[in-house]
Amino acid sequence: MDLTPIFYQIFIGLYRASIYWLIASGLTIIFGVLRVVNFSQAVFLILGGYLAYTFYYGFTGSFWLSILLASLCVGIIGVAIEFFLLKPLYKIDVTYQLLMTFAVSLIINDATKILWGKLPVSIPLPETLGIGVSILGRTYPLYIILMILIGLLIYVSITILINRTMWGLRVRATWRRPEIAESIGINTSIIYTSVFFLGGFVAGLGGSLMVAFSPVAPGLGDFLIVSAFIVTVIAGLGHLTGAYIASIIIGVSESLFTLYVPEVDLLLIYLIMALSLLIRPQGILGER
Amino acid sequence: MEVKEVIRVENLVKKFGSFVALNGVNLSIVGDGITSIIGPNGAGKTTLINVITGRLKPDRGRILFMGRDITGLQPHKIVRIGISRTFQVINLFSGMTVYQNVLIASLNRGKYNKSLVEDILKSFRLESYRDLEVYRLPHGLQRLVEIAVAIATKPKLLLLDEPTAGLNPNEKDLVVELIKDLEKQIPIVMVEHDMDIVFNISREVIVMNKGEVIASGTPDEIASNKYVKEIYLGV
Amino acid sequence: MVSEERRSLLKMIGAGVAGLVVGIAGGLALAPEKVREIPKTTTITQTITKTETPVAKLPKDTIRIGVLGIRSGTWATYGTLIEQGARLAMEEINAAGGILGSKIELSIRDEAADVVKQARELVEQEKVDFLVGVDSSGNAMKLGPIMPELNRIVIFTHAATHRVNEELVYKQGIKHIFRISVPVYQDGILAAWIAKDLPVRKWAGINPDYEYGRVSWDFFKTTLKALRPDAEFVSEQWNPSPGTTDFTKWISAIMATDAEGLFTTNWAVEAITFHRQAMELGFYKKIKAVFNPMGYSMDVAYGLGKDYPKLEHGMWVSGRYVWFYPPTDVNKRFVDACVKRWGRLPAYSTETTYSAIYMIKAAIEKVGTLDLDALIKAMENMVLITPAGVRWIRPQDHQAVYEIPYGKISGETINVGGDVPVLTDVRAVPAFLYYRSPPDYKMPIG
Amino acid sequence: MKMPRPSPELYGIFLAAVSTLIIPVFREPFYMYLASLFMIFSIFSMSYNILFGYAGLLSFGHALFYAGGAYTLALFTLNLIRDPLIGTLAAGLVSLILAMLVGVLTLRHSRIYFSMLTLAFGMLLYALLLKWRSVTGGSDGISGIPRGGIIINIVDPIARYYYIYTFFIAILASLYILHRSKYGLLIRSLGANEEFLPFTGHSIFKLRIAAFLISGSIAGIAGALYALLMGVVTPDLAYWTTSAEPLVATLVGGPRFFAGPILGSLIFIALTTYAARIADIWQLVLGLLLIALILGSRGGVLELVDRIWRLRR
Repeated sequence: MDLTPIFYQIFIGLYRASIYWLIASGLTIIFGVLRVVNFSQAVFLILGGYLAYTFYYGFTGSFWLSILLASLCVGIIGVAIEFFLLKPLYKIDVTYQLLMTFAVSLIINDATKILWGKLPVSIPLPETLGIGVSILGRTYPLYIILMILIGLLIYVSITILINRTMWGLRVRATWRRPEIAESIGINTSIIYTSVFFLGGFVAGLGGSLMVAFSPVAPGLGDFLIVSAFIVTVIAGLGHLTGAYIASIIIGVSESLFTLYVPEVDLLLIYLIMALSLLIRPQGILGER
Repeated sequence: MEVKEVIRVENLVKKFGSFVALNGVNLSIVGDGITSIIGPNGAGKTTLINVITGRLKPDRGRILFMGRDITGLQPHKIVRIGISRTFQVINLFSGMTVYQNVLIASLNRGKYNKSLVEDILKSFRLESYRDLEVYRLPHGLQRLVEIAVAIATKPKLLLLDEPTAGLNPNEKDLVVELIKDLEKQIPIVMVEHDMDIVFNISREVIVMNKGEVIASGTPDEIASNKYVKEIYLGV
Repeated sequence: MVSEERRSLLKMIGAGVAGLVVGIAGGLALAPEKVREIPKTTTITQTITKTETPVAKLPKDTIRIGVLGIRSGTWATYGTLIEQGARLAMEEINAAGGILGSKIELSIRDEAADVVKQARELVEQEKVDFLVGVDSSGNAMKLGPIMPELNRIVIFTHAATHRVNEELVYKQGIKHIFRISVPVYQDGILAAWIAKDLPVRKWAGINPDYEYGRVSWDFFKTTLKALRPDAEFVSEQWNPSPGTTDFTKWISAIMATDAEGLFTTNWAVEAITFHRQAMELGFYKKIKAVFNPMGYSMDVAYGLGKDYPKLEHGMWVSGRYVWFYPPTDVNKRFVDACVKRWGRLPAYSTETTYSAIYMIKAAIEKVGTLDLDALIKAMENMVLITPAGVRWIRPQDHQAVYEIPYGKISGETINVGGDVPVLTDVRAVPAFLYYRSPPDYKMPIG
Repeated sequence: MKMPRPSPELYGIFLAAVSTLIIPVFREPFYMYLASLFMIFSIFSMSYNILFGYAGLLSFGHALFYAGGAYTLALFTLNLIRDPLIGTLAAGLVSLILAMLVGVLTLRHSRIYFSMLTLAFGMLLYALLLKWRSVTGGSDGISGIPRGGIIINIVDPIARYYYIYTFFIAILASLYILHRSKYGLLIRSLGANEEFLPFTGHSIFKLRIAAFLISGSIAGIAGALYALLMGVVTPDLAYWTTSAEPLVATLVGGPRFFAGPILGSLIFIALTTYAARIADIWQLVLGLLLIALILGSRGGVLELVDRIWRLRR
């Protein structure tokens, strides 16, 4: 039989996976270090898209520069949120930190509508990315290949960042036991802020890259965050590799099911979640 | 023939990553009275209590309580079987009143008799504070409440983790008096740093170091034990 | 003043005739006997009697109209389109002396914030006399049943579920509900009428996974199968809506089949996203014809502009009204006014809401009172000359009957506050051929 | 035992009960509608606060039970027994079962996990309601819910109003008894210091389940009442934003207080009615309100009132 469809479907699945991953990765590192579930992570992604739009048409006119600026901006916004809204809450119950990020997502939702209007926005793909590799009657757009690679790149670089650098050493120290980290003289407050910057940056990068292919409109974040939550839950909260694997599992299986059993669409992700809760409640890589 | 061996710990091992907190602890406590566990910081005293009370799961070994294996049971089950404890850092429902704290503890195993709560409040001389939220009380009183809560679960063994930590002299005396009273009713195992207290009120002293029991005996025996002096009392 | 009214009146008549001509050109000959007469007779007479017998002034000098639309969330832009139509009509009418001397006032609300609460407040607190608008079919189904209790007329101008006219009005007999926009018939059935003549046999569908998408696809299939028995439906895909930003997996799933044609009712941001991604994946190298019933609603037309793909057998798009059809004065005037006022070509829900306000005007002017039953009577069977052409309000289920064309994306664009693709090969099938009608609401085939 | 804090709560509750009782006298349908919304929403929020305020569990999926109840009533009265009362009770029961299923899957996890999982399960129902069109009517939902039945008939708006009122008072009373009871105390101890609870000999999981079941079934009844009020049910009842509403209401009112959710509901209804009028930015308004509360007074409005009250005595 002709394997092209399956292969192509997996290819597409990997692309979906990296969209999920671009949100889930931020969620994971932020939770891993700060023990905060950042409800606004998906809205960060959307924000990245909008900012890229503004930078592209408003200032630079350059695709790549806009993406860089947008990612940085979202990172900085992340820092601001962490500094002004979350720092005061670290001493108290975790649920209030989650609530805070929830409130932030509500605000950003409407803010995008007020600032960029209600119409969807997008930016054109640069010529260099517009083309696609054609194999056996199927076009493999450079853009999608790029997105898959960027997902991988982010996974690799975050892993290196955390396992091979001084900063990473401090992060790892803070990862499980902040009190101990403090006791050995690590300035956890700076670690927290920098981690939030990283989380914001990654989301911003994802969003600004996405907007060239999927226009953004107010409220889209709401739909993405649910999937991202499910990914991190399946992964086991705070497990980077787990989150990457989970993104791929969800992305690819969603894609394949569309080919063979389209009817379970929309439900599939929840079925996978329920299943993994029953089989591995602690998550793919989580330990009890 | 074991006449009421209260608790027996066999070859208990607990690791945190590469750090070995308990390295094959064996001990057996027989009879009433106060048994004190002493040892330098990081000796594994608190870890031992946490493992016994189910707060931590051991990597190896077993724990027998009055002949019954309680290894790795959930904390609330262990409490119901008859072991209650207090914590180094006071642990209570600080937003609730003294009365409510004791009441909650007295409510387990379904049955509840009002008199029990009242009696405990009386015997701990806490009636006057019964409707104050715990966080409003001074440290010493909070410690009393904590012990009162532990007693309210009708335990057969009481574990006290540094009961006098962070108390001023008067408060210490208060708590020590209380412990002496309790000793008459119930066997007590206590982790304590204040050597005067330990050697005054203990029936038996167990010395731990680097996750192992290195000596045990009467206060006098321990006090005269060269090995202990070297590695612990540092004399 | 008077002379002005005369002139505008003459225009109206002229437009009416023009509208008729188009209607006939559209093939009225095919329509059943009874139906054919209505436009011929009533249009003209109505318009004339209206001014010949001057009516007494209304009891109140302001007529308040509540306007409902989605103003928050992903579809928030649609609330604005409705508002634009309502405002334009209000400004025109008030400038021309209002309705029998009474000025129109609008109160605009977000239907996404509990449509029932909004409607109740509009009627019971702000004492509005009419309700118009409503984007979401779900909200229409919520609002409809309480209209008798509110004792007001509501004119739906976007919500398209056939259940509004078929169930609420016809079966449950809620006379307070009218709809001036087309039901899903246009999106599913009409598409099939055009699709049947194309050299395309194998069809696939990617539709939003809710009633609108489901029903339209269903209508499309049943009709096409009947008109073109050799038609095959090789793949059905459903994308969540709102909220789909990535269509790739459905697109590639259909590329795995041997489909030659595609039917999709995706609209708004999702239509834009869909076509962009389809192009990226080389989908249109494979697919020869596409039907996208909402593909020519202005947000999509502007959104895709020059990039709107042009296919071998046609990228067939429509709306519940398209700005260039029919080529009547009424329509031209409306389009000019919109461009002048809002800087862009009118979207369909702008036209429908605009016409709804004029429908209210016509009804009041006909009966000269605000008496509900009289107004309902007046609106039933009414024939209106509107920018979208001649509208007949079907008395049995209060559904406006009028025709909408489909057209092919030509590849050309014109620039009116942005690039808008121009359509070629515009096809108008008389509404009577694709409207389901009472009593049985059977699929109208042959 | 005597009340933890003799607060103005009781007066407030009494005031609410009386004012809602007399509203219909004014023959203002709009305010009757708002009052009905207020009562239903209060029930919903009170049920929510059993999780949030008492057990310290932040749920983003409480709409699961609300929508579950609403759809149960719709389907039950249309297909099985044509009676609002039986339908309402059935709704409570079905939501109880739902709570059991979801609870077993989610409550063994940490509280953060729980929050995310509840969001997912809520959306699961949402997806189901959209997908299972033959039963749920898809996105158009189910309309024509019967108000007249074999036992009771609430076709008349006033009758419907007092039907809702009866449940409002009944649930208010029973939840107050729970609040004062020893069992209520145990559930609240979950929120007070969950880590410590096991060492008083109580199972966290069992108490959480208990809280979840009570909360879920009452939310189901609230949903059923909403369905009866509207006569229509649509899937957006199960959408996660529906879960966020009682959360906001509870926070505004004061999660630590019995009357918190009730006051919160009042403010919330007033706010959304007003905010929806001034502009289409009420998400923004809610967000800012939340931040203000979280940073300012986590105890909500009642905490402030309570402080003042204490000062006065």
